[in-house]
Amino acid sequence: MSDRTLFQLGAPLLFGALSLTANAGEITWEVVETAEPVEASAPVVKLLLSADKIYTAAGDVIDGGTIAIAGSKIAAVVPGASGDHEGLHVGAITPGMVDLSPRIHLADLSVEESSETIPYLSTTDGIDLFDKRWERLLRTGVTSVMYTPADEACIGGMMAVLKTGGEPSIEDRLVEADVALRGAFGSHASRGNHPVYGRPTDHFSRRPTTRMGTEWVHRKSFYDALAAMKNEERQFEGWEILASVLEGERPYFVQASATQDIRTAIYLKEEVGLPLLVVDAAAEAWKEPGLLVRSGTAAVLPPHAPQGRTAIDNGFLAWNTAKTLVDLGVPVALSSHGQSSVTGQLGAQAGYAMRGGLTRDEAIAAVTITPARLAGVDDRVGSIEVGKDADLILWSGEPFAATSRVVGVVLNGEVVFTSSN
Amino acid sequence: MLPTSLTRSLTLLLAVGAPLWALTDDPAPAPVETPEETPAPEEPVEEEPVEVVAPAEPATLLRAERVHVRPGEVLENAEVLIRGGFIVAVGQGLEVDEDTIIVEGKEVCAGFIDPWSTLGIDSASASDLGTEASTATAKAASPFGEKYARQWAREAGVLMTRTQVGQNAFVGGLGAILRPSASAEHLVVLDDANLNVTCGVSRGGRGDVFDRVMEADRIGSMISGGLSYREAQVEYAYELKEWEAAIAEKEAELEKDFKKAKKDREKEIEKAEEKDKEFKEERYKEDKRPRTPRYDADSEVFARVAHGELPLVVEAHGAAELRALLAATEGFGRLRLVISGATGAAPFAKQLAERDIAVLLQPLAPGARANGERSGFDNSLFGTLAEAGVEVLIGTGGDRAADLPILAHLAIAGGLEREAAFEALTLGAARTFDLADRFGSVEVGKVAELLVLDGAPLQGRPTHVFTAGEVVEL
Amino acid sequence: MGISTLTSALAGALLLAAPAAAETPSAEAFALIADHVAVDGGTVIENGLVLVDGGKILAVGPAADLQGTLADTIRVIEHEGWLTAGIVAANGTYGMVSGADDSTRAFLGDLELRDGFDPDDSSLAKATGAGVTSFGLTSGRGNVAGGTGAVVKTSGGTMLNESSHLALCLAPPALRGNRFPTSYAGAVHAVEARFTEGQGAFGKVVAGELGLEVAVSARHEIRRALDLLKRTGLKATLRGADRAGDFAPELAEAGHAVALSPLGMGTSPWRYESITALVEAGVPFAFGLADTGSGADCLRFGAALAAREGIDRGALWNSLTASPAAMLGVSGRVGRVAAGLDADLVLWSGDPLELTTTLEAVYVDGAQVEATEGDAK
Amino acid sequence: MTIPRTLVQGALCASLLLGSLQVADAAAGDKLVIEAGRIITQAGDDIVDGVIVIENGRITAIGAAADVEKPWDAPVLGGPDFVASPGFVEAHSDSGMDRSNENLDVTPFLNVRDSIDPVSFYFEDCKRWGITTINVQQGNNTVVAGNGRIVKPTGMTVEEMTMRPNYGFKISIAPKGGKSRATQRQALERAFGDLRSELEELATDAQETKDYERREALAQGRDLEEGKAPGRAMTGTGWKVEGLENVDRAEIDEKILPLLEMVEGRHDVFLYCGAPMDVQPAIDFAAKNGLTARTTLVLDNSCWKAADAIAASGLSVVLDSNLVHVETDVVTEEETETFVPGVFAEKGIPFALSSANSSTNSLWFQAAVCVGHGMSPKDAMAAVTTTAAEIIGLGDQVGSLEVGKLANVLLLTGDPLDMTSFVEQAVVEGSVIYDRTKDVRNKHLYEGVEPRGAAAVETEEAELPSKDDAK
Repeated sequence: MSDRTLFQLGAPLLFGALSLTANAGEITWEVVETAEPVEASAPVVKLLLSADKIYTAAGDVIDGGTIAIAGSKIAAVVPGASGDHEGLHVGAITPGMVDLSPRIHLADLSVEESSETIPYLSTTDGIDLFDKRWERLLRTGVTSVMYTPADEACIGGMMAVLKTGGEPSIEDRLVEADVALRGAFGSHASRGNHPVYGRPTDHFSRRPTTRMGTEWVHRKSFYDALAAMKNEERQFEGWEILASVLEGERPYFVQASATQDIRTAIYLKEEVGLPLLVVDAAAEAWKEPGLLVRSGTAAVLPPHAPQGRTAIDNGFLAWNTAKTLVDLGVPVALSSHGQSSVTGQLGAQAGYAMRGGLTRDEAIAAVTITPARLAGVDDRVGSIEVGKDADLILWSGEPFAATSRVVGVVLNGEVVFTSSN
Repeated sequence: MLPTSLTRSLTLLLAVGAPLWALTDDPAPAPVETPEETPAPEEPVEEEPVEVVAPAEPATLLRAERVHVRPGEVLENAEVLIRGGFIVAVGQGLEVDEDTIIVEGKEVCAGFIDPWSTLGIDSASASDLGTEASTATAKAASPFGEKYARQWAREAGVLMTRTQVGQNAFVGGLGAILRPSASAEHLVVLDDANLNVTCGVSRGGRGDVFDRVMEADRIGSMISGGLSYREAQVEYAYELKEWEAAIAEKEAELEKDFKKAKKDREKEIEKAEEKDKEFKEERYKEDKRPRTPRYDADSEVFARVAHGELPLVVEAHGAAELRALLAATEGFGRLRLVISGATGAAPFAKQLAERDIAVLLQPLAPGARANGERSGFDNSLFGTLAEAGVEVLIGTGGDRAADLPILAHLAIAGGLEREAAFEALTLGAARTFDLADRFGSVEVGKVAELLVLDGAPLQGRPTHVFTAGEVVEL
Repeated sequence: MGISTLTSALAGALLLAAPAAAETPSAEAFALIADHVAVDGGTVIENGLVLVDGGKILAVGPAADLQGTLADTIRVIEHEGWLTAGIVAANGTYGMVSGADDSTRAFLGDLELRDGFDPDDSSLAKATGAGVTSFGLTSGRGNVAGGTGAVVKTSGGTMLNESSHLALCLAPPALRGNRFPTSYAGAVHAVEARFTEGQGAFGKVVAGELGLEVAVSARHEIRRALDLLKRTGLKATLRGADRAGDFAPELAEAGHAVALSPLGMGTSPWRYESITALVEAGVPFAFGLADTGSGADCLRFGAALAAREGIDRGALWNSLTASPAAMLGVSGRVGRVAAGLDADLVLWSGDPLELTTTLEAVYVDGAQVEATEGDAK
Repeated sequence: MTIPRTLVQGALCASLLLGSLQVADAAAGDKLVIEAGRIITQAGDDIVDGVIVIENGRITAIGAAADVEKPWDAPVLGGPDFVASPGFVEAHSDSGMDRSNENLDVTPFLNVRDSIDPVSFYFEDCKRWGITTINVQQGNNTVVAGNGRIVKPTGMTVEEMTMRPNYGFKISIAPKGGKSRATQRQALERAFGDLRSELEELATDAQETKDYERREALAQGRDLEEGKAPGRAMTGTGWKVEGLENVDRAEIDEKILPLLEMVEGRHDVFLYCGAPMDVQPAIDFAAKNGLTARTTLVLDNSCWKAADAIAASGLSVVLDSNLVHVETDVVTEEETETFVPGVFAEKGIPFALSSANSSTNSLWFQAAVCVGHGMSPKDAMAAVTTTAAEIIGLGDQVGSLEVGKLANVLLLTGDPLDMTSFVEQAVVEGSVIYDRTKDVRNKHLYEGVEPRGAAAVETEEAELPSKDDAK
């Protein structure tokens, strides 16, 4: 233990004694109830975790360190401490992963399709927190997500950042509400619409049926908002949300996979001035990375497909896309689209990006601090720093290696998952 | 009224020794031999079980305020001694050694049997329409199925089920008696419990009344086909025996005359050479071997049904089908018929009673849909048939055997006596499917398949269950 | 009903206090004597007598005390078995011959559902044949705001309350129409806006003049309804919330009620656990017929199954009579066998929570309704 | 130096006849030397800075550079910063064919030779991911399927690809489309039951003809000369039909002859179990028909529940590509995950892994995931090399780098289980069949370089506004 005292040893060190046997790979322990914590000035440490390597995603990697957790926050991060305490020792610890595109939603009931632009709806009113997929996502190490509705509307409403565990209520899981606006380019926004044959029978016949139509709706909505900002009568429901995006108070997440859609999104940004544009599922960003650099746009990459062709608009995602963008300074985040299988989970996506050339630190950043920063919640999550939420992943070996797995997940300071086999 | 030739050949058949069907390898494997289940004997005669050598594991004594030995016969403050999975003594004050396990309870009775179930097999087998007479449920039975339905059945006291593959098919195949919640070696109790056939049941579209009625005639002709198949086999065995005897005799004769024939032949050859004529062998003639009848597993099953070795369960609902069915099965003296479903059976109550045909009904619960051929089913049918003296059985008809006690209550609400309902769930079902020698009641010599309940058999819930040779506390 | 079978003496003292003997019974008055009279889930009178006159219950009490006071002109009917109050279904759409959903608009809060109710419809006779004497008339699930419901009887067309509650629906059927809203977020946004505007039926609900029923099904819909009700500060009956057991403490604290779909064969075990949780948390619950395809007899059958699973029999019988009456705000008229209430009575062959029991006779407003033999189909 | 076609054809037919594995060398007398910083032999310890000498497609020497004498005239591959590993072995696959099943129930007379597509994408990916031996069997939608074949992923014709022709049969215990378990079991037992009654009938007829001829000879007074029995007696450990020696094998219908050969233990058999309830019936079926010695179970990942029965039977298994079995409890809705290879390793049942998909997550990834769940790298690699080879009867030919074995060697940029390692070159039977530098599809995927042809097809985009710089 280095001379820097980890915490006031003198203070009543009441923490959950974890009797544990940790040999390679096979982790079994049972958490003993803590005694009633005594009112003490120093933070009452309730969990000690140490690892051969701690990737803090805050600039440094600690070889052999210990993290102390008090309440739901990280109380201290101390290098040099070996595993000689009652806490838990693993191969590596990384911050909990942040997935900006989980796409776990109630399909067509998660997005309002009766009109093309409904920025004023907060999509979290349409979320099902009892869906098993949240729990599975948590087990793969994803602790925070940006809840994304289905992309059937051009401008689909405001999104919130939630934790993937805890009580199944918005109140308990919310990190920050209405953090970003959701938009869609490409074919999805006009999917299912049909031109008016004679009398318009349903609302699908009053909506864009081509990419041109979708672009027109985007441009019209933002020009209306610009007008509304200047002129009182021109105001409409939700104008202030579009205004906040135009003024850069809120990021604008748009789905655009194919090159032509990425180009359309960036030209719109440069035309109406969307300071914080993030292109989601930017599969073909590798074809014209200069556009993203020039316009200062960030990218969220879809899951890597074994042969390159991804699901959305058949965008071809080259496996060195993350490397290309990171080298050019473009902020890049990876996403799992809600997959929790061994071949598809977010940890595997980071591994595939490393196979495409990313270094391990760049890969860790791409699934922790960068997405947190893009969603504007990097003050609470995304890295292992004192005072941040205690969301951590315990790895059996080097993170994202095919030969290591997630052996435990800590959320808000609680051990919510341990792998038994 | 049996055709005379048949009786003669039958006696011969028995004399020939091993029943004919053993001659050709029956693809279905020999019935599962487990120590305590002796194969179903020809006639369900009450014979003493083979005396089990004193096993190492200790005996168990069940002590209860009331022991329901048989429906209608109750012993107060009695005990049941079980050793090696068999009931060895029933009475008061039985002697016990120190390592006997004592189980106390309020009431003891035989385990319930669901005679109309699909528990224990995969659902695809239960609804398969491609089955034939020789398709065996036991082949599809497995301990790995859905665990809750089996556990709940055991907790409700239903220890055994007659499970049927292809229960909607025209010919469904051989049903089996299973212990659904038991492990692999105790799963199959009897792998040929019955043949299941349906008449006028909707298999996606019901066809008009003529199609449905025509199915009854086809059932009749299949049974008579079984009779003639068995007859042909018996005839073949007889003729083969005669032919072999004749040939053996002839061969001995030829052996004896061989030397003479050899000399005659040499002379003939010399003569032919002299006359420079080509020597012609003497023609040899003998009568042909009788042709072996082609083995057909399905006809074999129908033969056993026609001779009453296997009960025939026919699912029929409408009055038209029932009338045609009763007519088509009139002439078969030894046929043991069970009619299941029987929605419109009320007008035939007297006829069913006279011909001693058991009726297997599925009570209708509020909220359950009764459409197609089942529409119009009313639980009062239980009272009507019981009054007419028909043996009524109660079945769940699906994989929820745990509902059997609840359905029994609805049958009682429909007019069936409480005692008759208890019998339908135990001895009645056992008797219909040739299990009465081993199961169905709490009597010495029978297999210990028992329930210890906290109340009357249908009213209370089981606290302990004695099944597959071990006691399980619930 | 074996919960607390009071001895005849105690019950007699309790009920005689009612103004039974005040007015003298008219000529058509009659008395029903039964082995067991279930006042409600909690009290059962052995060998009880119920005096009925003019469609109302005049007096209830042990036959030993009351029979002596009766004039010999009064007809007395002896019944071996049980006598109980008529079953009240929390919701139903019986009698809505032209359908329970109007597709004109998604928001029809001010539409009066009673205008679609035909009291002579044949389905009502089936309900009476199963012992159901009154129910909360409500809309289908096709609109977010289906209309204003009523409370009606199943025979004789009596309306206990012509406009009792606003029927909302936050479940998929209401969002499948080709019109706004087509998403949960849109529906919640629109409903909340209408409550803040406070116009028409929405206003009456905020003012407390109208009850509120929110139809839901999955757990996330219950969660969403609870969040909406917390934001608007309203109390409601959650219709079809079979998973309400997981939210029992929150429901109890907020004072909501739950209308479950009836139990039946093949009910999964979590439903019994859910009902047990509601009983323990003291959340008023009842069973409804609006969302089920099966006949009215499944109400009593479901309660009997729950009783077999060990759930408190008194609470179960209340959930068929007193609780729904209170939830529909008509506990002054129906739901119990007590002096002053309507004479909606049912005679059973035995304890109605036993599976072997059948229905013998039904009285609505004191008049016997032609009872069908055995369980009505 | 091309070999005249006929000679190659001849060599192939020779190997067919001999039935033993004689490999037709693409070029006789060919020598090759492979150097690597680390050689994973899978037969003992790794070799640091090792050398492999290959002649005529076989390894003639292997060891540390100092101990092995390199022939002067052999080209050299690899170098110190490479890792050499034995080629991966796919113990069972029904990919690489246009249709994996006939719709008839019992088709043992068919052969995958007629449906393997040499240029299929699957084989191209096998080269890229270092799978050098593939046992192609028919699919599971059958009762008794046709004859399989062990192939290399290289070669323009099926014959060139073939390592072992007419190898193995697929039998499914799980029901095929339209059948249930009951009718599938019945069809399977009927197939072998009909075989038996057919053979009994032939044997009885042959016996009767002999008796008749003997009696005729007696009647005619001539001595019967005992002819040699036309067929041969039935062998095998299952059931036997007496007197089959009297029946000429040519007389037996060629549709059921393969079934007889199976019962006589002449073929390896692959029994597919789609659920735990299929495992015990599969074991019983194999024992009854004498197939146990040469049976391998191909398992769905839920079959770990019947692992005890498999351990007792002594059979080896090929596992499903999904290594984690997730089960949801119907009542409590709880999900339990079981790592399937762990269960089989714990019970000592020999198992081979199958690749999750033909590319990224092929056999190397499956072995790596096993290491992630606590298995040693050696055991995990064995499941995709040596054990897999033993299961398909090539334990002495492939699976490890030892003198005498076939020279199936991979040259990788790093540890084969490392996410960032690439197969640089793949050598099969002494010849280089894959070189990453020439792999256009790989370049497109990993370096974002659009192949010339594809570029023209894909984005005939208009001229970009001048602002754009990087293209």
